Amino acid sequence: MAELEERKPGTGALPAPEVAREWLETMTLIRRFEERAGEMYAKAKVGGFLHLAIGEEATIVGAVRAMRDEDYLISTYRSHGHCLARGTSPDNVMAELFGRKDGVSKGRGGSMHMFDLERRFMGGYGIVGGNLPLAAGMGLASDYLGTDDATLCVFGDGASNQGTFGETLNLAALWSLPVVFMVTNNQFGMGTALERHSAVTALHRRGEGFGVPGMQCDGMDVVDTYEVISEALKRAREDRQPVLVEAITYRFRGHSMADPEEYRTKEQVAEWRERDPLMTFAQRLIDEGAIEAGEPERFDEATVSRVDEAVAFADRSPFPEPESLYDDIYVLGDQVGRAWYSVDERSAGVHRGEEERGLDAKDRGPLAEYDKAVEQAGREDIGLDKATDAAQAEQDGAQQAEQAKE
Amino acid sequence: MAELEERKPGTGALPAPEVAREWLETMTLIRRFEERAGEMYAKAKVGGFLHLAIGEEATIVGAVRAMRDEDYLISTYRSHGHCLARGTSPDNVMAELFGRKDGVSKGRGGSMHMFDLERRFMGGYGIVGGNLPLAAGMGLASDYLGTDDATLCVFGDGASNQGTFGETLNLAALWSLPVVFMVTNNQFGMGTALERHSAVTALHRRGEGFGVPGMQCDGMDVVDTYEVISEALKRAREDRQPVLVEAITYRFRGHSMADPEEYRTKEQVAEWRERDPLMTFAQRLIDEGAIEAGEPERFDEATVSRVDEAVAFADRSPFPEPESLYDDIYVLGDQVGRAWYSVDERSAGVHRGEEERGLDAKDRGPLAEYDKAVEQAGREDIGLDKATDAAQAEQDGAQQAEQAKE
Amino acid sequence: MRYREALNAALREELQRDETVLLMGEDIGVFNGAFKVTNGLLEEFGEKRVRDTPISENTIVGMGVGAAMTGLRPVVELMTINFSLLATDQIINHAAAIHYMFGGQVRVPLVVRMPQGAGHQLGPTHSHSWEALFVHVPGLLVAVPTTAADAKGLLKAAIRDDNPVIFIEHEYLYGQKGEVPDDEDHIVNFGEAAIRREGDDVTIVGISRQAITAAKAADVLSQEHEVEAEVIDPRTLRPLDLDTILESVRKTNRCVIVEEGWPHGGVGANLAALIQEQAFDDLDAPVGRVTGADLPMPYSKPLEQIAYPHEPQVVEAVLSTFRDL
Amino acid sequence: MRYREALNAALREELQRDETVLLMGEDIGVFNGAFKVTNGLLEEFGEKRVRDTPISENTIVGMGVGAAMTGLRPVVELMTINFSLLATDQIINHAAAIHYMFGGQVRVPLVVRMPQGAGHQLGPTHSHSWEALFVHVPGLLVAVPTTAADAKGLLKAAIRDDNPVIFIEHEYLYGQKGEVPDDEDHIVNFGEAAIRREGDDVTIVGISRQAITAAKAADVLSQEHEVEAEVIDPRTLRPLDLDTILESVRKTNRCVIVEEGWPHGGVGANLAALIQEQAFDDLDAPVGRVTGADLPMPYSKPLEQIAYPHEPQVVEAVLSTFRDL
Ligand SMILES: Cc1ncc(C[n+]2csc(CCOP(=O)(O)OP(=O)(O)O)c2C)c(N)n1
Ligand SMILES: Cc1ncc(C[n+]2csc(CCOP(=O)(O)OP(=O)(O)O)c2C)c(N)n1
Ligand SMILES: [Mg+2]
Ligand SMILES: [Mg+2]
Repeated sequence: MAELEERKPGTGALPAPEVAREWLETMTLIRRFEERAGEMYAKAKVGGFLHLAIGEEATIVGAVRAMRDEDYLISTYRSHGHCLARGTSPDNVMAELFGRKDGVSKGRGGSMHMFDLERRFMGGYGIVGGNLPLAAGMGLASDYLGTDDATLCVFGDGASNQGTFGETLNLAALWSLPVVFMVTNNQFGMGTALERHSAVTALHRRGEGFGVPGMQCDGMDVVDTYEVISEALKRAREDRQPVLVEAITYRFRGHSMADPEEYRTKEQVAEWRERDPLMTFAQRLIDEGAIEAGEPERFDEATVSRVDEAVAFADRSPFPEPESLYDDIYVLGDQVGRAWYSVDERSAGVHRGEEERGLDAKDRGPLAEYDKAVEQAGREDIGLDKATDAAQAEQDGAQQAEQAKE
Repeated sequence: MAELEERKPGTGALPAPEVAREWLETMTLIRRFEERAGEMYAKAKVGGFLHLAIGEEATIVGAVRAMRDEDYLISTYRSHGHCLARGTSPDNVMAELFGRKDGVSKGRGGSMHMFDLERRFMGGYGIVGGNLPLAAGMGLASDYLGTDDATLCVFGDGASNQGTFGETLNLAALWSLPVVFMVTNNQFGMGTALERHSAVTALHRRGEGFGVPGMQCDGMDVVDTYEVISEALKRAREDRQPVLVEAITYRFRGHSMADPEEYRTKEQVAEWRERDPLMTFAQRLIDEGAIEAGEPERFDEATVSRVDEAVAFADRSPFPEPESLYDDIYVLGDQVGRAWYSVDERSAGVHRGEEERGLDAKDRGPLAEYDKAVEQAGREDIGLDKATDAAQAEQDGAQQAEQAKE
Repeated sequence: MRYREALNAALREELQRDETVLLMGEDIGVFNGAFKVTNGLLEEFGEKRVRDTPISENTIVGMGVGAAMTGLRPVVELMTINFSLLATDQIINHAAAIHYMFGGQVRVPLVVRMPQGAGHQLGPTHSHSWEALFVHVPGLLVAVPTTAADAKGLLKAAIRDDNPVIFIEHEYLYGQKGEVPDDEDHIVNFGEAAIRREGDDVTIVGISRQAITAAKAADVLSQEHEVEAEVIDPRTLRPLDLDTILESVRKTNRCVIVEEGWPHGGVGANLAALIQEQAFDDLDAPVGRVTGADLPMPYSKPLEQIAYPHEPQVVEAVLSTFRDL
Repeated sequence: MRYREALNAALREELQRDETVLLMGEDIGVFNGAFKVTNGLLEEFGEKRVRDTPISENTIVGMGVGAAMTGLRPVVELMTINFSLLATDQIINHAAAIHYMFGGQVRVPLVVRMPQGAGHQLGPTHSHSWEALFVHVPGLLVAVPTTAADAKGLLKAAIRDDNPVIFIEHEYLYGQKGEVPDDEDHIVNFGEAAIRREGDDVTIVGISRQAITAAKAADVLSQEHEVEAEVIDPRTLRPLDLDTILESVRKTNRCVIVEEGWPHGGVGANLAALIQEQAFDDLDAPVGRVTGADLPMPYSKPLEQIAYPHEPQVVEAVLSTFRDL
């Protein structure tokens, strides 16, 4: 059961129809949300890096639906889907992408750093491999506190080459922590193909030397992913045995929006697209009578409207106040009493919090940049402006590349 | 052949008698040298940490004799033996321990940082796991430059838990580098027993997930170690296949001189001591007629005298000149032209090189510490002094603990 | 009570007081700690709460972060500060950033303890003083206790606080004795400097062990040069009690900072920059610095001794603030 | 020629000139570099010399060190400086220390290249400026080129030098154009600052990209405030050309340092400390600093914009050196 070859994708037992429908709806939501996020990126509503998981939706929904509400989920910079699947409102996820006050991380984190404590989505992390130790720490806390909770830690094939991988798997096995390590093997770490970055490409086998058994699942099949992650979570939870699950999948889009995708052929992409996890699952549900023909289209329309709403919400949400810049660097309390910036309240320049806070509304001097940036980030479409300024456009190569493709 | 259980220690084919004799001599030299170093440590001739490899001599000599002269050897803070086996004069190794000018590293490195470029002993390193990437880099250079050289990288069981382990093995396998990774499994990382630090205790299996096959050898048997490392070096050199070799051994002494050894029983130590690699090999050589009874004792006497000479040499060697403090921080050249300390020649205090250099012999002001330290480090035995100053003695707990044992 | 015993007492009391406190680190249990700070704690509290770890610095710190985010208050020991370089990603990119980057949703009540310092001939990979690396980082608190009482009081404060704390001990100080209040709630607050000696002529700020060197130098200055130095031990560097230092400098008009770390971008440079910014008109001489030598620490005893500050250099640096420029 | 093209030319020329030069890094080959600095080099020089690596920062730097010790001149690219925290052990405990700790027996001619900087909304794990971390470390050389010509000349110097070099580029600068001498031996030496603009009233030292902000602020100061600023770009921070800065300050009697990194223990603090030490009597006002905000960089554009220096803050800081204290 552990090796993909022995599995038969597309044949796992379907869940109850209403469950199956919800899975498809959630995959659809992730897909439409991300497509829309990409558009918003091209319009410069979204900045920074934007990593889409389009093509990988089954790995997300299959895994997240195998979890209990109390389980912890932790992911990477490619985690809009994880956050949405966990139940966070698309409004707040979109607002985060827009850098707004109502974003899940108050606009501080952006696409790469989503977080929803209430739903135990313990974050997206920008450092490749950085989330593995955190996951083991969460497993430790669950164990220590005597709860029944497990942790699901999602990372990429490229991340399995980081030192934290071996270190963390060893510790999780040594201490019998209830953690499932899920490597979303989408065949590439950025532009570097699996076989060019890993000497052993059967990544699920990488944990054996550290006492962590491996399983594979078909990451294009939500049912298969659900089954394998369920089994893995069971072993983690009941046998206190960490497990490494490799989900075989593919990202249909570039690594991030700036990716010219010179490292793979159009044919390869097309081949994988034929196994689109949404289409194949929808077809199967229809074929097996779990839903009716036409239903997916109806979901889809509703989803598109929902995403429109999210965009409208994000657009309405204000930018964070400049006065909030210095909030939450420290937890105020006995040790950081007066205010965090007591450490440098006297030194000169832009890094002083108190000055901004004390500013008269008229005297926006040091806040000119803020006003300018609000204005600029608020513009509907700055594509044209940019085309007139080649140098600037090149620096923002990411957005340009995306626009070119659109 | 790869697993220890399948091997028959003490039965491997002996080399030619003169070769076997040399192996025994070298193991004896390492043993006597280190015992003497321990005594010198108790007399405060040697400072800092002193990690002895007593009990592990067969892993050292068996491995180093399997190497060619052009091969690179790289080890840890427990590397007096590796340096000696490679042919470095005991005089210079002892002088390094004494912190003298004629030390292999000019007294800069001490016990943990031996180096002998001429003999391609590429260093002892104080950071656990830090030498693995360096070894892969050396393998890369050999490969790149089209030579036939291989690299032998020695580290401990504890080190196999560092992130560099997985990272480096993967890279070595991916790039087909001629490197043999030798984990000297002496059952403990400091006071932490193997099974308390590693989920999988068959450490040679740890590399499989990264494409590095594993072998085990009996690290108490110099012949077995020689055979397995020879085979591994052959695969590395000829098949461009990195190999992980686990040598099963035991350190008879504490981790360093300050170790109260509360983490293991006297019985366990005694059991392993029965397999003393020197005694068992000497006995076998006599039994099989390769040497005559009485020969080991004669080697031993000669070796003790040789080590006496090394001590005398080290004692005669001067301390490094204070003027040399700032030498060799940078390679002087076009970019660091005038002198390295151009970066801070104007700031105040003890860190200015030029000032010391310009000092009049009479005006030893800032060098008072140097004179005091030379005097103190030069004293034959400061044990008694220390006993009178309890606070100081406790800080130097290391040396005290050792004295207590002697 | 010795400094190491004071730390041990702080750990013991906090383990007793709060079930969510646990210790993790290399050889802190069966071995009782490389420097014996955790002596006896495994026996007293058991393997659940006092955990020996493999040698995996980045991961044990990261596990501390993850556990801190989900209900525990881990105290992670790194055997020495030299090995913290393996964990800078988890300390800086994770522990320090998480509260801010997730909009304040989650806290990281983690303490990372480690000793630093030269003088025991541990050579170029084991002898450094790197408080400057962590002082640079917003989101961290940084303590550098010098006395046994401060060691205990600051460590208890650190464990009870909800921010990630870098707690820097000193190998030389472990054996030093000092009075320690016998109070289970003996807390020393961060951001409150201690004036170790009063004086009107010059202010000497000593960091970590160098607060002691500074005090000894002050005695020499008084006895041999009729200079009365005020000696300040900031105790914590983030937050920093700059007020106390500035007040002193406004009185003495002269200042020398003594630290064991490297000169460029060191804590002394930071203090000098702040002091000249805030008390420019009060200074009669440039703010002086005595620092560790700008090199990897050599092993050989006489070289090592001249590579970090001792009283004579401090005396010399202070006297030079009185010379014509 | 753009800054990134200048770097590309330097790499190409040095690869051509010296067989022992090789490049290693994540996505520098097939992907042509995350910021396209290595564009076309894999195609031109092949897989032996231009090597895509797995994501293993500590090990790829360490392999660079090992290869440098045994005959090669590796140039390792870290995708951004933020990830260098995973490699600080190999950079500081190994690359920087090896020549000294082994008594000068072996050299480490390694270059570690990486970009830094904020302004593209990359958020709290991808936006930092950490030259201060490396300036602290003896044994390293540190370059922070601002112009295309310097980028090329300094990179060539770095590759030819026998010391480990931390070569810090800037993401914003990659697209900037500048004149670059068409000379294969165009070398810019370390330790030689550039005076970007002459002026008698105040000295502004700008680090990395902030040398450009400083120059823009100088224009505003001249046009709007009749203040003529001398703008200095140190170009390298280790070694540091303090002479040129001091000479300027002795003329202008005022100095402001502009950097993007965090304020505490930053490069600006270090310079301020050195300048007040060496030119105390020449200063008419405290050495001022404009730095990045003391926080993990927020993603949201308007917040990010006020969290690192722009011209108005520099202008303001300069004007304040003319105000009564
Ligand atoms: C430590 C670190 N190194 C490099 C990067 C730059 N980077 C971001 S994503 C990525 C590729 C990661 O690939 P993988 O783990 O397979 O995840 P995927 O992007 O395919 O989901 C790289 C190299 C980073 N963010 N962190
Ligand atoms: C990165 C790092 N962490 C911790 C230490 C402290 N330390 C020195 S030796 C050692 C144990 C290493 O055990 P092992 O690798 O088995 O080698 P052995 O000492 O048994 O030869 C430890 C923890 C260190 N030197 N470097
Ligand atoms: Mg991937
Ligand atoms: Mg061991």
